[in-house]
Amino acid sequence: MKVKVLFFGATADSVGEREVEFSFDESIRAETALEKIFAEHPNLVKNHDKKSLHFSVNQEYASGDEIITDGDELAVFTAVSGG
Amino acid sequence: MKVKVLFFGATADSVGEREVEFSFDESIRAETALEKIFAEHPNLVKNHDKKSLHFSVNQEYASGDEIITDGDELAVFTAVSGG
Amino acid sequence: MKQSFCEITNKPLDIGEIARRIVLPECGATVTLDGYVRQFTKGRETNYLVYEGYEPMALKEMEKLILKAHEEFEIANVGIVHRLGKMEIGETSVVISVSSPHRRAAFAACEWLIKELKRTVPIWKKEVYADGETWIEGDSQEKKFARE
Amino acid sequence: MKQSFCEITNKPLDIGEIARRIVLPECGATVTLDGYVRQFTKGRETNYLVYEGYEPMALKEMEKLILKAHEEFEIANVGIVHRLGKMEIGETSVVISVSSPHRRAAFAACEWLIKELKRTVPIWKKEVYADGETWIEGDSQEKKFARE
Repeated sequence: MKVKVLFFGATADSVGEREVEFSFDESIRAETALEKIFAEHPNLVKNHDKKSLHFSVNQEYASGDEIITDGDELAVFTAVSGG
Repeated sequence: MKVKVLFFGATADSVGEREVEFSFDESIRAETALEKIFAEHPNLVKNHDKKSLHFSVNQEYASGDEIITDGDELAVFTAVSGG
Repeated sequence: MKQSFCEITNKPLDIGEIARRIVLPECGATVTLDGYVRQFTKGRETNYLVYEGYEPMALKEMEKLILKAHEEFEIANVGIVHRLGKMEIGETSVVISVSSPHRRAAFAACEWLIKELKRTVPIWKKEVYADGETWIEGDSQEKKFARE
Repeated sequence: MKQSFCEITNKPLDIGEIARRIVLPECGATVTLDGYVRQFTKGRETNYLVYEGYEPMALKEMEKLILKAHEEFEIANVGIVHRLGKMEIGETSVVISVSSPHRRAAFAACEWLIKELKRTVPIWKKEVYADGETWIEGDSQEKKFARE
């Protein structure tokens, strides 16, 4: 199964891409997916404190317990600074 | 000596004029001037609670202790309701 | 402070124009109060309002409020414009804009200014209904001429 | 509520137009926050800002804020518009307008909305200086992905 992972602002700069595709063999927990993303893009954890990164699944802030399935849209970003 | 007395809104309606001229023989306290104005325009105290009326001397809220002299501009009005 | 202003006019108010006039490079936020004619007050329908003011004294009192706001709050500029005359439902009677480096002071100052304006600035409002009209009396006792 | 709205745009914002769009006959006051680009932040001079957003999620989060504001405050309508892209000093990045029958609720709701928007809506700001640039990181920890 394939999911889309989006990066914005500082995380897009760290990854060097705004959007990547990820494949998993079977449905996994969001937290596990995030660790796979970190492994694939080590600059994310090199440039950012892991604990400071935010994560969304299908445009909702994620707790980590969500189950990721085919076609989901994930995003990894720093604390928001709009306004 | 002559002073100008202005009325606005409800007090102008009570007096039937927006501006009247008043003459005094000598300088007097604002409070005394106000009582003379009330005597001349009894509708002011008939239509309004005396205590609810506000009074200004030369475009400043008056305490009553001001000395009124020739050419001063007085005004009598109800509690303001702008905004 | 140097771009602060107060005005009285008979013309319709342009709130965007007033709000943007007080923007300075050192500011980051402007808070604006737009006060306008409400159709219903305590269940009674208003057709339109008429505002009357003691203009020179009203301007003096507004200037005092602006000076005091600059003393009490960390703000950059204040713009106050009050319209007088006849106003229909929804038309703006007063605009108060406050700019500041940070928004908190602007919110606090703007709220304080409208409260004080309603208490001290000599302007009166007449509500005109289908079957009559009333000059509204404010509930301020504080500026009352001191007797007895 | 029925005239509440949120939008994201790349175009300059017209704060008067946004503020007046939410006026209803039962209202008497609209409070508007105009947030714009400040020249100096902590003593450092900014040349311009670039805002980037996760647009569909940002709109969802703004809608949540509007719903919550209607639950928490006695207000009539809310309008929120955030601009994205490059903005010069003094240009407006965000406008939040709240209308209500009485002004107190509008002040409280507007201040709450901007605080929450800065905490939850996925938009980021890059400050561009003469000698470099930085993506600004918010200080919100509350929405952090829960790990360990």
